[in-house]
Amino acid sequence: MLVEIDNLSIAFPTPTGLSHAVRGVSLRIGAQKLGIVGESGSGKSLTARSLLRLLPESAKLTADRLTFDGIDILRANERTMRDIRGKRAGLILQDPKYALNPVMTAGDQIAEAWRAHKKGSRREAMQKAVDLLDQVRIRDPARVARAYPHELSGGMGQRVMIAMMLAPDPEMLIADEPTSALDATVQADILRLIEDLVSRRGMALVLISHDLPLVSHFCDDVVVMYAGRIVERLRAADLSRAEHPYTRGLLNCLPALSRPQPSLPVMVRDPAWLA
Amino acid sequence: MSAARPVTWRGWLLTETPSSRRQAAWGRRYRMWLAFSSNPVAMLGLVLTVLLFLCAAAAPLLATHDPAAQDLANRLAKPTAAHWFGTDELGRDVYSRVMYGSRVTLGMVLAVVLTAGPVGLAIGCMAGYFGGWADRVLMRVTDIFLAFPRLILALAFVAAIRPGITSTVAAIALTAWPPIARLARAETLTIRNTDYIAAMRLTGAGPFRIILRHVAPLCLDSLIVRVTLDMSAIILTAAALGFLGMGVQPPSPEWGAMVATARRFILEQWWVPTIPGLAIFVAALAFNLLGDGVRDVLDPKQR
Amino acid sequence: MIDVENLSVRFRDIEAVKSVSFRVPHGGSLGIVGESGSGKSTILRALAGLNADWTGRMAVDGVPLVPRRDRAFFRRVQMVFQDPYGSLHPRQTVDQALSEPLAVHGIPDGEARVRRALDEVALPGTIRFRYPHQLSGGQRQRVAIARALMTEPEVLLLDEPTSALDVSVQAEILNLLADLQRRRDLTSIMVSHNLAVVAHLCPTIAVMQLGEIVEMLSTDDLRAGRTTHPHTTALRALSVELQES
Amino acid sequence: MSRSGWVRSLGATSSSVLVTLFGLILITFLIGRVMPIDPVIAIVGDHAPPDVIERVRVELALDRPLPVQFWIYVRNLLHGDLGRSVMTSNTVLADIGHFFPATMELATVAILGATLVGVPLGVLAAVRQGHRIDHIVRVVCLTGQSVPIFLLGLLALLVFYATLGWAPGTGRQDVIYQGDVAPMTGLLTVDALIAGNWDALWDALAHLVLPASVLAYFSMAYITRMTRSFMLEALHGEYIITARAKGLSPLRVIWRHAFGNIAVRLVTVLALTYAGLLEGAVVTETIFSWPGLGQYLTVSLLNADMNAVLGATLIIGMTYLALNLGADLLYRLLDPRAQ
Repeated sequence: MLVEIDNLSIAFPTPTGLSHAVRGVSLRIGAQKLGIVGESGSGKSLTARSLLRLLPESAKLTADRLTFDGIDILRANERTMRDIRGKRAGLILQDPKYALNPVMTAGDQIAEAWRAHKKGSRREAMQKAVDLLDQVRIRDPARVARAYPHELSGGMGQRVMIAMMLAPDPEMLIADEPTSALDATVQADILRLIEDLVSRRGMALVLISHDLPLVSHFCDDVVVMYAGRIVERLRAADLSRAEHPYTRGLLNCLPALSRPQPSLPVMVRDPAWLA
Repeated sequence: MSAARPVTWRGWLLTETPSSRRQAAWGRRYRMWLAFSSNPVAMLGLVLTVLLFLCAAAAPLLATHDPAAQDLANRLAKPTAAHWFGTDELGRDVYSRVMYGSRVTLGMVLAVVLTAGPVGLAIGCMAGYFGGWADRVLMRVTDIFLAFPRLILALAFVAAIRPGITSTVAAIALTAWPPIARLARAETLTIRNTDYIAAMRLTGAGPFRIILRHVAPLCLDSLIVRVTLDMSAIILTAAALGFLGMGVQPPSPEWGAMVATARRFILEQWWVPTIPGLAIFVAALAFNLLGDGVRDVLDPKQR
Repeated sequence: MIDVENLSVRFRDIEAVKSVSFRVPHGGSLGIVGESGSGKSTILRALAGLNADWTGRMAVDGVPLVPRRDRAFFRRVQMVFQDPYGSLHPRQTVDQALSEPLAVHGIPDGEARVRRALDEVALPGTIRFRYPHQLSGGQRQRVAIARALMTEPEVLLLDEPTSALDVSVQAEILNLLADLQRRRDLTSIMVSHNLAVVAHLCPTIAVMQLGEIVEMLSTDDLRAGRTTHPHTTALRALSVELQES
Repeated sequence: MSRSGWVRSLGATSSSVLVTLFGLILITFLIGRVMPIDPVIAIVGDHAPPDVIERVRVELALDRPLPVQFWIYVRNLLHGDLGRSVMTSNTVLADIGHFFPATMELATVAILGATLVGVPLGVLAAVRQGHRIDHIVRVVCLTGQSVPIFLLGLLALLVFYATLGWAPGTGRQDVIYQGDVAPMTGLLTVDALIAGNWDALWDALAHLVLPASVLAYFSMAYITRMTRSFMLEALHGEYIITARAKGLSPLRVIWRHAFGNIAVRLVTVLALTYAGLLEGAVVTETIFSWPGLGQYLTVSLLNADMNAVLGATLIIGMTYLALNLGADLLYRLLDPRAQ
């Protein structure tokens, strides 16, 4: 197993004591496509980011076990973490408008990621950046490499982001709501691109989203989180056989084009889900 | 449990389910006070500021001597039990003069803030909200005033009328409103385009009602921070004017002027110019600390 | 009830809406769907009087609209915004937000009306004196809807009212809107990027692309796949493929 | 923005600068007219015969209506004529040419010092937000923004000159070096460097240290505060998470990504601070008997030498405006988002 998590908890200090955002999460991730689904505040993002130890400074992180390919992330020093970040696991954020450095060209940002982990000249890095832009199916890679983020559309920006994270050939890609800032037509393109690249390179994918049907479309396995806990884990193909009422509720409350409904089923939250 | 009325004041203020407008408003104020009072920097600033105002209010009680009484036989005396901070070049009690000086300084600060603050807020909000020509004209005028360094414009202005407490206040007020107007305009511009202001416009409310009731109160936060920090700048400018002989004129116990008249004794009787100088420092520091603390409370992202 | 003819809106060099025409009958409900930048929200803002730089002809209930609206207009037409975190004044309690329209229009009996409004959007009375930051996203959107209903308008404009909400909350708000529409006999226009959401509430749908309405069709036709414009077909295919697999 | 858009916005900026400049001139003109001092008496003296007073009044065009006077004032300005100083009996422009370099030398050394200390300190405070070093920096800054420059100057003289004897006294150079170096730029250090006179250079530098440090402290406090708050904002950007997720070293994340994003804005702050130093120079020059524009201004004020006062005020205002414009242009050139 690439990633092993046992009893992970993440808490934040508040004036009235610790507030637990993630509680007792255990998870194994291998070379597969795993989706983590949950509504806002369910702790899905924090769980994924803890793998790279990229949490806010005030976060209190505890776990019985948190390893990446056998490396103990809780106790690793900053240097070891830097060998994991980027080099072995990449992270794609939600909105390229904010996630790309506005004063560096797309090419520079990709080249920088490559040079941080591979040895090579500036010129080589730039060539590599253009290659990568080509791989993420940008039509005029040389021009885009010279462009600043504000000159790119949302979809192009997200392709640049993907190219940047693929640059050092990582074994795992974490995509944190990679398409929720994009239009539906672009959204599908980006997700197909990610799926294609991940399969071709034999990488592991962790896809985080609030959109359960979307995630199950692109992943092998789905983990459903609610209020900081995992409430259900199942094969994506078995989604229709989900047992937990929360998972069922998430599926049912969506309006669907194919079937008209006079009113949508409303989720009744059971306090027992928190137990 | 929810039906029972909370017994303590604290409970009444901190309840999550206030039952009247008054309770909600006081609850908000109380929460802000809790945040403020847990901030040591802010509290130090507040304590110093309150002390300063107490000194000004109770100067006649606190002073040990008549601040104008000369004693030429006892010039430039060292600090003693009779004269806590020593005496100046005319044998006047420095401690008493410093106490009375707080009245002059705080009086000027308040006069400047009370004139420049509302003017700046009104101009900035209107320029920002209406945009177009009104904005262009008003901002061009503030630009002209901002094109002079503050002290220089104040100096030229004081030279045009004559030095004194009124002209000092007028000169500083003239230089104090443009940055306030700029800030209020910038705030208004961001507030103006929010959905809640759009929603207010959709109620059919007129522009003045929106500015007065919805825009200005939101500008007030950053304005309070700015004005508090500005108060220290006002103190320093007033003192600099006094020091250059263009501000409040002797024998009035203005701190800057006191430093100026005593500066030639710096090498021999260093305490004579230093003590009023320290008074200026403490007063300016008080408002800086207070402003810094208020910023933490009102605008946490600005830290 | 709502007539729009050849409406165009410009932002400096860009024509955001290009000669758009449609009408919504009394008690009807039109959905406008499109991707970001298609001009769908711009139409709503021009209709609501928030943007005065338009050309063409718009009328509500036969009364032509001019760029500057009078107070009576705002009694009849109201709007709900996308982001519930941005559409409530951060320094005003729920009570103040709901009382403000009453004060502007001089409507008496505020106390009872506020309480009734909270009731209507299924909010508990205990939240009446809370500030927006003390509410959840769904509660905020309910307050925004209640505020829009305070003056008892006939027309309700909905600008992506659920896209900032979690799906479970979205269902609650959609049910509430459907319910209100039925009970109050409202005429409404709803803008969204989500085809399924619009189809749920509106019997007629206009599809926008690059400032133009490329297709206008009934929801039944859409559900059955009887689309004519390729953009509509593509949007429908994506919605079915990604959301209902 | 397209190239033509860039040119258009440049045109808008320069026209607004012209309007501001016009306002600047108008204000100085008006201040000169409401003065309680009669400029004629100031020139010819209290006991001049009435016909002389009348002749000078006509010469100065003071009998003409106000708009005409203003027109004459502007016309003279365009010819570089700021009038004659009663005190020095030179033209005001010549006087300013003589005194301005001293102020520039002082202000430049001060801004260099303030930047070299203030920027790293601000970055450090932001990176270690809430830690002890942040609090120390905060206290240093708040002190710097609260202490009157004249108090600091007097105490500096008392300690480093009178008590410790580390620094030379007031003035720009020792008497023995006066006239040693031929004035070329008016900047003593540069002139000494050109002349290759190392003793004079050393002497000029030694005289600069104390007043420049005093002047720099206030600006340093401001620069540090601004750097810190800009950096905090930048460090909270999403792109910082991206940079860290790439596995970059903390130093690279801080300097290349966070600082890289605020550098241009910081240049604007530095330009404004530099302009603000002109203000601090007025007081500092008085304390250190520094023969600069600030001292010229205060001495003229005390002598009611109005042409000199207005001329100096106008020149300082114009310098301020030029610096603002320069910062604005630099911002457009350096920030990719502004183009």
